[in-house]
Amino acid sequence: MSTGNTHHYAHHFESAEHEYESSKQGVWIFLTSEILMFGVLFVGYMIYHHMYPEMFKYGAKALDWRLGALNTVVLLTSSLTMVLGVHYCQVNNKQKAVMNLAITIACGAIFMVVKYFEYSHKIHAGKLPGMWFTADTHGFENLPLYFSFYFMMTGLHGIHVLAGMCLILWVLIRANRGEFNENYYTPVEGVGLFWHLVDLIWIFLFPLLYLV
Amino acid sequence: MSAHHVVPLKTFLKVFWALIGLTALTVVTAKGMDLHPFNGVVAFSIASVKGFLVMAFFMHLKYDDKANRYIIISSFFFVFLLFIFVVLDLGTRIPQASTL
Amino acid sequence: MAGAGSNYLNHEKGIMSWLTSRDHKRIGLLYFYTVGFFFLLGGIFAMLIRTELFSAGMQFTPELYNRFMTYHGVIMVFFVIIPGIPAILGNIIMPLQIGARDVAFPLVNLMSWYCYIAGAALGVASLFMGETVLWGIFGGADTGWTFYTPYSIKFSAANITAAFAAFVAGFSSILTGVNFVATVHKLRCPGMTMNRIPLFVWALYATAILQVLATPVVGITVALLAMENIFGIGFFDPELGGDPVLFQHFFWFYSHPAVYIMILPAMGVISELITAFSKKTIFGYTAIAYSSLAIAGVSFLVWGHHMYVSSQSEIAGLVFSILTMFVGVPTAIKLFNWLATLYKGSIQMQSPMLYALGFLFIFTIGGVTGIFLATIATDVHFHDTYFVVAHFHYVMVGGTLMAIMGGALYWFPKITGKMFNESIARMSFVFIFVGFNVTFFPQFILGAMGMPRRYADYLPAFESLNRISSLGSYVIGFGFIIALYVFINGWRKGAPAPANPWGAKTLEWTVPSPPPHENFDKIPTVTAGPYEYR
Amino acid sequence: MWWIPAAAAQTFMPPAATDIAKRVNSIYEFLVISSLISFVIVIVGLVYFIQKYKRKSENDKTAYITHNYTLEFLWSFIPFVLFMVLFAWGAKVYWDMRVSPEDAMEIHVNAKKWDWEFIYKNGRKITSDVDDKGKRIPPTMVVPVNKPVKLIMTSIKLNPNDKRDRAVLHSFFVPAFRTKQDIVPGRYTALYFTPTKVGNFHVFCTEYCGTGHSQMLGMVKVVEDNDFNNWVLGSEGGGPKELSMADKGKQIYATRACIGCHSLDGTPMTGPTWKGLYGSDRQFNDGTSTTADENYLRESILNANAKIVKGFTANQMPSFQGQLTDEDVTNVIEFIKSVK
Repeated sequence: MSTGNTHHYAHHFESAEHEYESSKQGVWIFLTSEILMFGVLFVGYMIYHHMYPEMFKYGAKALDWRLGALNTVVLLTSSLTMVLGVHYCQVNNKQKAVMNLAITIACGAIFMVVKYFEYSHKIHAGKLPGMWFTADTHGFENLPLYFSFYFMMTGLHGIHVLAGMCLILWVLIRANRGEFNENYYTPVEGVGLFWHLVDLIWIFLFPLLYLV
Repeated sequence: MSAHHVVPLKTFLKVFWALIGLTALTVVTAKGMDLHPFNGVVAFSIASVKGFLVMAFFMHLKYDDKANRYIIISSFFFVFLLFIFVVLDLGTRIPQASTL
Repeated sequence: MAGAGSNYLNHEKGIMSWLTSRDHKRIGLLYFYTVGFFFLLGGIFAMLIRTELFSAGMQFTPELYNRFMTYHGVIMVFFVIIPGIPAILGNIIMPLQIGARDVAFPLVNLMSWYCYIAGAALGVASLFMGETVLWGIFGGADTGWTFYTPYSIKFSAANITAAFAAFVAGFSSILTGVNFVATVHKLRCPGMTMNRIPLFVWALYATAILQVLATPVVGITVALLAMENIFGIGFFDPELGGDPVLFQHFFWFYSHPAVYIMILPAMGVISELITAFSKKTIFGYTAIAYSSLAIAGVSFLVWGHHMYVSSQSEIAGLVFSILTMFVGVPTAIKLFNWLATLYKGSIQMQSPMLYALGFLFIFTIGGVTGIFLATIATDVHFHDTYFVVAHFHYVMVGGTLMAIMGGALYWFPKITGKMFNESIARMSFVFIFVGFNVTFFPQFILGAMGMPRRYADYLPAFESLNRISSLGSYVIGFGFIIALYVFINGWRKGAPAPANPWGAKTLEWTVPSPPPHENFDKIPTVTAGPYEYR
Repeated sequence: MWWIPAAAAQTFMPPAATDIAKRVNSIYEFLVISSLISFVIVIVGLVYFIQKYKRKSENDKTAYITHNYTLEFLWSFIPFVLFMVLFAWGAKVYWDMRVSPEDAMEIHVNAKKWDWEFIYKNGRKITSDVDDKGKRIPPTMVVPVNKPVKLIMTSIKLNPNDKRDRAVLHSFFVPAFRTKQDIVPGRYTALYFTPTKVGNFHVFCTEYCGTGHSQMLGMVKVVEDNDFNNWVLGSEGGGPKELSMADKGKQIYATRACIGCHSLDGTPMTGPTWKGLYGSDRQFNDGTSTTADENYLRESILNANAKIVKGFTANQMPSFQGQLTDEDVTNVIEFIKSVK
């Protein structure tokens, strides 16, 4: 308690520690829900991949793996800065914490910009999901299905990136007000967990969609 | 206080470079060499290792309470259950229109 | 803070203090009002269904009937029975039972109620969308609550909105689940080990795990269905290379555990009622507690029994059949343990106990007919006939609603601080119980005779039994009107309730009725199990 | 006293018109009796306890019994054994219900919103009819008694060119045969039965399919062998002579350029030969394999690139998706089946 910062925990907890532990566990439980949610898409992907192997291989070629790899690096970097943000909150370094959180948001933004270029390219080429698909199928009757998976999986992931950015912005503002310190940084930790999950999902999405 | 375990910065940097390295590896294995038909398995395994690193270090699971580990493992387990039982159906569909 | 006589009902005033309340008891009551409203709405749809089926030939139109059937299902499943016990009784009672001042995340708890409201609003809005079928304003989805593809794949605002309603309501359920798991893990009072929590809490805990793990699956599945309608993504559309049977897999991966989300908390309520009204410790606490977890676990492995004839593979069907049999065992354990609890007890036939015994009667029938359906050879005949309809109403209505009624009456003095009128409450039980059996028992016979479900019209041979069933449904409706009167009358004019009117032993009865805002002046320390009737 | 529920069971279930139906009935009767026994045990116990241990005063002392492992074991183990017996019994009957003999007579069933079409191999097609008063007469499938029948079923659209419409799920259910199978669009599913009783039996659609769901009725008429042969020959109620399904398929083979790449004599051309194709083992380029059944043939016709047989190259065959109707595809498959 070197800085003398004490946190007023909610009335139904025994201590600040108790509140922190409970909140973190709550976030973890929520993340299991998220994993199950994405899990459905992954299971669907694997099943259709097995049903139409040639078509999925062909579809993957239509994506630019360089952009995917770039985005992977961007997200991994953001994960690093996020964890640094949590770290600097823990050691009461407000300035560095805010800076790292800002970089995280910037990385999220870069990710979305790259995604935007990818999407607009696909949309111009008519490679849209399902019945909106207008490009040539090159003899792969179900090629639109591949792009359905591409758009649904990256779309749901993109929504999570946006949500994560908003949450990080929220903790950034609070961090800037100096609300966090070694004894209380629960929101940064929770948002951080969410952001890493977003990263985690991309780690799986990237090889499945772009490479295999 | 184990909960407020402060991890040295160096660890995070090491993990980060490991992740970047694995990303490069997955690109190289998929694009550079053709490991057909193991492409999928290799890519998925590398992704799993990366996911493990993220969870263990970035998400502090290595230093965390055991309960959270079980919680997150259970989610993967249930995705696996969904997968395995759907595959059980699709994989054993004896061509229905033929005689069994 | 507040003086004597201050409780959670009066410590803050005004509608805003309710709508922004983070007090688990107030949120529970908010749920009670809204779920109660949707129960009446769903009940009206049920009556309309039975009126259509009163005679052979059409009373309404098939389009109208299909919407009645859909909305009865959607409302009763997603907006009544799933949130029913956990969000109302669980919210109010569970923190009290484990000696906590609130649930772990009070704000999340409030958010879950708003998710529920948003989902419910979307659900009601969808009634006015799509192709109009009545008076130029009423339309709505006609897919059945199961939303099976490819029938549900057609661009229709009503279908999309109804799917999103289920999606948003799912979030409400997930948030409740997250909250309850964390609460049970982290907020038990000193001495309240996992082997001392009341069985109602055990049941809610198992339910919460199901809610967290299963609900996102149906959430994303119905969201994909909405995408299917908007973009034609083709995951479940055979014309675009999709597999409609895969939709059924994803749907039932949630919807089978959902059955246990509905029934497990009911079993928890029954455990409480039986011990309290026979003044006896529960027989086989551990067995009942772990059988809840066992049911929750196995329930994830049995969804394929809804799909025996869906063109699922034969082998998968057999695997699902044997796994389904396993669910029967923990269920049987619970039933026999409750019976054994009555042995050498001191049984008082108050109205909540009547509901509990009614539950045992009805649930036994619901349970044994479940075995008819688990046995794969007989299920091929019974699948999608009225036998199935009767079976799950015996479990869902006869089981869960009986438990909701019993639990609501049991905790009514605690929640409101008033006593209800016992003799009218008993009357409501008689009407509901008799009406229920008259309605649904004939449906077993109809199913055995081969009458398919979701039929707006039927062969004349099925008429007499359908007529009995329809008459029974009106009796149930009357019973619930009486029950509503019991609640309203009790709340307005009931005598003040003592802290512990039933002489029960769990912690919620140690605080005044109604409980103060903070539940406990001083967090209790527990030194023994929950049912120490010595 | 066992005969009371047994008799009741017999009356509730529709008449059993196949051997499988009789075996299903036996399970059903066993279930009814055993459930009745367990129900009586529970309810008698319940009522007895309520009476015996009624509360006498507020200060009643109750027994403090927390558990009894022997009892608990018994009431877990006995149901478990019972359930396993039921599973095994059910599984056996189910398996026999599903495995159709090789020589079963095949009839094609097309389900659409909201009607049935029954098509015999000789091209004879049964649809619903209208009587003098404008009332619908459900289509009647005529089958011979004591002969195995296999239905090959699929779901079709009323108008194949309507892009907004979808073929939906249906289910073919004959209560008297105790058997039922969902019909999935884009695929073939099969149902097998051997009727042992002459008579008329109802067919219901049991998978919700929309407005006309409850009107989607049909009949199965089981007749003696001779009557069936006469009926097939068309002397009884027969219409104009139709081409058989295989012959229609042959026409498509000739006119839609299949003949250019697929031989009928076993020589591989641009595409694999059709001779002996049906039921053969197919090895694919990606190392997997399957048996060539109706569903495989259907996929190959509509989406030729989905799976490429070893030794052949992709992108040779145009897709026939949207070019052939479901009925055309079925006819081509029947033709392939006939090229042995």
